[in-house]
Amino acid sequence: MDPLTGAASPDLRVDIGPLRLRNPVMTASGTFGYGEEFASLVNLNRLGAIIVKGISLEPRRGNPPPRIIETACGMLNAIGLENVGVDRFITEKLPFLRRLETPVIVNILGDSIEEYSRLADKLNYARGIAALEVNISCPNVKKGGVAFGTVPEMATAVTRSVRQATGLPVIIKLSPNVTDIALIARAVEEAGADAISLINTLLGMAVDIRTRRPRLANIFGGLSGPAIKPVALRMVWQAARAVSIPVVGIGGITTVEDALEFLMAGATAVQVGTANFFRPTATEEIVAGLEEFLRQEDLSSVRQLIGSLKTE
Amino acid sequence: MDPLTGAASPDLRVDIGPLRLRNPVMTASGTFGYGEEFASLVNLNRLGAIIVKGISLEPRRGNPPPRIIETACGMLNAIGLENVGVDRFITEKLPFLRRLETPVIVNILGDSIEEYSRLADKLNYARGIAALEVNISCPNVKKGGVAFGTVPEMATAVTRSVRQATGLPVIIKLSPNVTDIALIARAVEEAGADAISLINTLLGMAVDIRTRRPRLANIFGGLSGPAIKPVALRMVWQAARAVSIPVVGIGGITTVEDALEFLMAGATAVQVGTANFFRPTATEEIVAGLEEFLRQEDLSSVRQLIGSLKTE
Amino acid sequence: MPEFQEKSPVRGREQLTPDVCRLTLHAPKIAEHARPGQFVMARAGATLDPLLRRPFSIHKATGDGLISILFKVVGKGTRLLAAAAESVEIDLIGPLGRGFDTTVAGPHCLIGGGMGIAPLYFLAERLMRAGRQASNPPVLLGAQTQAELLLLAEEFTELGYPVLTATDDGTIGHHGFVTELLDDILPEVQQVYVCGPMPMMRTVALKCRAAGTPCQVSLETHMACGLGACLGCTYPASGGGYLHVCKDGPVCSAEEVTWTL
Amino acid sequence: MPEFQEKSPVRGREQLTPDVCRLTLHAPKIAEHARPGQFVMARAGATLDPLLRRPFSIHKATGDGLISILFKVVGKGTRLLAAAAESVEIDLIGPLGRGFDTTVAGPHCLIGGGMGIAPLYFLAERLMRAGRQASNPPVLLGAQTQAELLLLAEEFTELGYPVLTATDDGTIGHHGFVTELLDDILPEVQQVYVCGPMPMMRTVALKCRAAGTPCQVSLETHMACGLGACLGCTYPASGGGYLHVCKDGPVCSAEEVTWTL
Ligand SMILES: Cc1cc2nc3c(=O)[nH]c(=O)nc-3n(C[C@H](O)[C@H](O)[C@H](O)COP(=O)(O)OP(=O)(O)OC[C@H]3O[C@@H](n4cnc5c(N)ncnc54)[C@H](O)[C@@H]3O)c2cc1C
Ligand SMILES: Cc1cc2nc3c(=O)[nH]c(=O)nc-3n(C[C@H](O)[C@H](O)[C@H](O)COP(=O)(O)OP(=O)(O)OC[C@H]3O[C@@H](n4cnc5c(N)ncnc54)[C@H](O)[C@@H]3O)c2cc1C
Ligand SMILES: Cc1cc2nc3c(=O)[nH]c(=O)nc-3n(C[C@H](O)[C@H](O)[C@H](O)COP(=O)(O)O)c2cc1C
Ligand SMILES: Cc1cc2nc3c(=O)[nH]c(=O)nc-3n(C[C@H](O)[C@H](O)[C@H](O)COP(=O)(O)O)c2cc1C
Ligand code: FES
Ligand code: FES
Repeated sequence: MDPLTGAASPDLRVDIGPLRLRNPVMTASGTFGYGEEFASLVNLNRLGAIIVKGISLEPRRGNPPPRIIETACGMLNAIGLENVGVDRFITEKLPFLRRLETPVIVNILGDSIEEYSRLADKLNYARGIAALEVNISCPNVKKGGVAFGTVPEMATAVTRSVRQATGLPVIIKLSPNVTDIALIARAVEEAGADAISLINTLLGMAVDIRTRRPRLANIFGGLSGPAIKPVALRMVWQAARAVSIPVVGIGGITTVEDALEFLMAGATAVQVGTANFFRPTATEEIVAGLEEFLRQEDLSSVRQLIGSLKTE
Repeated sequence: MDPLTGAASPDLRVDIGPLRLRNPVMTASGTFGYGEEFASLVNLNRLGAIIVKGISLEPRRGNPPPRIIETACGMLNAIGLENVGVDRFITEKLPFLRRLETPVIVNILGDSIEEYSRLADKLNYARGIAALEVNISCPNVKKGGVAFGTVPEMATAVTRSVRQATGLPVIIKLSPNVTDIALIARAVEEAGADAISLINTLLGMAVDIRTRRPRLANIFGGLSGPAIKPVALRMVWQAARAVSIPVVGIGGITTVEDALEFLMAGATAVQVGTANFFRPTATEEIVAGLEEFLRQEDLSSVRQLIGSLKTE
Repeated sequence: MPEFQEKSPVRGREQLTPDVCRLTLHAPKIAEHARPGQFVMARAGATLDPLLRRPFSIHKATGDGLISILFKVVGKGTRLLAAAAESVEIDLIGPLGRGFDTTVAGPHCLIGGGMGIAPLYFLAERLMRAGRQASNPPVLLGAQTQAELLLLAEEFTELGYPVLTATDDGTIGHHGFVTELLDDILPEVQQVYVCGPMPMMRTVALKCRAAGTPCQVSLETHMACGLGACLGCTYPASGGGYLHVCKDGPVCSAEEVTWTL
Repeated sequence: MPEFQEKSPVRGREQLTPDVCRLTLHAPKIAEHARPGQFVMARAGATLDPLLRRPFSIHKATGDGLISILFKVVGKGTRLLAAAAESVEIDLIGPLGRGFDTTVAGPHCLIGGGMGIAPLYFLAERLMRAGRQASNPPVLLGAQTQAELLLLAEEFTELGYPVLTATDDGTIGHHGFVTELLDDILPEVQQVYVCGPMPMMRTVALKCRAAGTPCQVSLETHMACGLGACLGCTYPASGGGYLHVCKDGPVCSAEEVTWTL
């Protein structure tokens, strides 16, 4: 109910496979810490879901500095997937998150198929987790080989193993550094994903011309922020047309207008990443903005917007 | 000779295969028209080379409007490769270009292998062309299939056919919308390219949330401008390490600092694209800036910078 | 046609309404060569967001090296321009494009809607200067509300033109579309010049076609370069194919254009 | 620790040198909770270029809800801030990070180099307020040239601190590094607080280590969030692993840090 007009509030609920969210606005992994970091600036209970920093079996130190560098309307990061590891996550970070009304989605990453499935298995036993998001892109970690997410067979294998290891909803997070995103999207759908999310960062680089060295110690970094939004939106549209599971849109989303573009292009929900850094209230503002937009357009549910793009 | 100090001017010459350029700064195809358009604002004789708008066998009308849209630190275009066709190019556009001291590189595009080779053949008979640049990306034209530049075998085939049809130096211009740029770079090197240039635009999209339609009539567009620089630089570095032919760097280059990043990452020359639109003197400023940088760093030739990036 | 890039310091700033602003800029070369209907591509500040220049009609060009642009704040680019303080330099390229054909004889009617009024002032001033004022029908000016029109209508009057106004909210002049004022006048005129929103120009163009009166329209499209290089500024031509508005326009004969809105 | 986001209007603007600027901002919550050594993440304007907030030490925080930042224009972000006119709102998040430990007893020495002087004023003021001025050795202030130091040195003197200065060009005080002034003073002090360029802090840290005197340093790294979320602001810790400067710092004990420049 709108307190002023008495009109029914527009319905913001969406379903990501078996997971129902109060609204379609989540935080992107690695850009919102473990939630607590934003507690004094954001009303965490207003969010659709909180996705935490990617978790591995063992704690990781991450890459040497420098790890971040600003670029035109974006940033490169080479954090190197620093995280506290699954055990400390469960004992130190989860208790805070469990007290929130907002569903918690755990982003997981691994070096091998086994690591992914062992992680999924461990998290089965932790209370207060609503779903897993599986990062199969990891462009920042120098692992002899290619990223899982760039080869359909490898993406399939990770998806299968996580699917078998957990009863939780499984969201597979895709890498954009591929020729054909629809191919990968279909592969993970067939392998049992409940949903897909995309995009992770685009692989990029920057050079310090004075020292003639890469600006990031890791040479490569992941490009994120408003700069990548057009690429992300295109991939979300392609993926949404390729699969019938829900698609979660990510990439440069900063304002409610950005979020609406992704929903119309076929995303059932969105994640806000880099914007949390420079506009920590972005998520809340988008939630409010969606309600406002639905009212203006006289729509009763945000679901009416999903995939509503007209192309002829 | 520096008129003030009497010191020898730094040497800006570079070789793109058999083609020697006075300096490494060219204009990117499609962003500088046929040269004339900038004649009143830029000293065309200061440029390393002029690359003209992509030419096809027959004139093309291009896509319906809207064709361009600004994005965060970038723009999307879906021009649809509008051009006057090779015959009118030779009779109407080339005479002006021929009068310049600056080498003219003709960017060519086709729908089929035969079209590329017929174009290359036709241009053999026109005076005043220094090299061909072969656009194998064309993300804007809706052609049943995938772009040539995304499949190594297709890239190889186009390169071979153009190589056989012409005695001019052949630069193959790569698409960035691929999983492994090094793979494509090696394929076209083996097929006989004298040089490669990259990147063409990243495939992107934008949505008008009021009309719920794509902002571009073509749905997809090519993303260019400063936003894509980190991705371009990464690909140039990867490609330069994969091949031994010269690499020409393109993507978001706006300032001399940008150009230096590409040279250090392994580019023998650079192309300025979108920057021509908002800063028409960008090319000239980069030429002057390179001289200045070489003086400051006490280097005698720009060639000392190429690939000078230190990575450990 | 000569084109120049000039770093043009702001010499005057007027706020006509909360979101309509007029800047006077020192751009001597552009001012000297500008003809009515031509435009400039403008850029304020060194930021890459917004990235592209913005096109604005030349609203005034005077002998003392000054030009004016009149614009409404609608997005990032116009917001930056509107915030430019005195003496800040705006980077201009111009004069660009094909202007109005002012050689046509006989009584003419100028019709401007919203910011489409901008180029019409320059046109009116030059037509007057060329001694074309004799017994002209009124200039027709339309806007959403009175505030936008007050000063502008007065300036046309000072030039010696009769003025008729129309506003969407009826706060001044005719309550409704400015195009509705044309019917009475059309029979007397031999040339119509119109600039404004597309639906308005379409209405005028169709009325003129019906009356057999030549009509010149000033088109608006998204532009990246303004120089004929990007090929982004296309508009469907009546004969098939596309017009490139920055070169073939912005001013075109209404008959060159497809009116299928 | 409480953190706030405040839209903070500019209440004062001083240009200390052509490229050093001091802004006074109305940020009552941040001013109330700030402790010396903490910082704010600032953002001016709505443009996405520059994209990220910029970290600045809190230079002053006063009872009337005002804070100051003192900064040098080095790039896009600082240029935008320096251009902010009176009453323009700067978007601030703060107070952030771990400040100086002011509970240590005994004589102390504050050493500031360049913009590293910024947090030291706030520190000096609070140390004085806590009644710690008795027979203190001088504050050591270094800069490239006189112009940067004049006003600041005077303000420290007004607080009641003796001041010794050093400049790279010898235009005021000692001609050379400010660290060279430390040798005479070090034996008398029980705590050193230093903020400035890394090589300077390293020299001070190593001198303190040799003398067995505790030393607190204020680190600088690139920061995306300032909130402990992005994990971008790492600095190698002496014990192995990394410090996250926005949370574990910016102020650290010199012994926590690896000094391998
Ligand atoms: C030849 C010509 C003359 C013009 N003369 C005037 C004038 O005298 N006064 C005036 O107020 N406006 C005029 N316009 C429209 C003006 O260019 C736009 O209002 C302005 O570009 C909006 O920029 P923005 O950043 O504020 O808006 P945004 O919406 O943020 O701009 C985003 C992009 O869309 C483009 N764009 C947005 N609206 C328009 C539009 N209506 N026409 C063309 N491109 C647009 C911008 O140039 C930019 O590339 C003219 C347009 C053209 C083509
Ligand atoms: C905790 C902390 C406190 C600081 N306090 C002050 C202060 O009181 N006064 C002052 O003048 N400067 C201070 N700095 C440095 C200040 O943040 C940078 O000078 C500023 O961010 C430069 O921004 P720019 O856009 O002008 O430069 P650009 O070089 O264009 O910035 C590009 C990117 O690099 C980062 N960056 C550039 N230089 C530095 C630097 N030295 N430290 C950290 N990040 C940097 C920017 O934040 C930005 O992300 C402080 C830095 C930190 C970490
Ligand atoms: C600093 C940083 C750290 C990130 N860490 C992770 C991570 O741990 N796991 C993951 O799946 N994605 C990670 N990402 C990617 C984001 O979740 C998101 O997919 C990407 O940044 C694109 O969205 P944006 O443009 O809104 O930031 C990280 C991004 C940034 C900027
Ligand atoms: C409007 C526009 C038209 C273009 N047309 C062509 C073309 O005809 N042939 C081609 O190979 N590349 C074309 N490109 C791609 C550019 O040459 C360049 O590869 C790309 O824009 C990236 O460089 P930039 O970021 O500096 O613009 C075009 C780009 C733009 C923006
Ligand atoms: S605006 Fe670039 S061709 Fe017209
Ligand atoms: S700046 Fe983001 S964690 Fe420190």
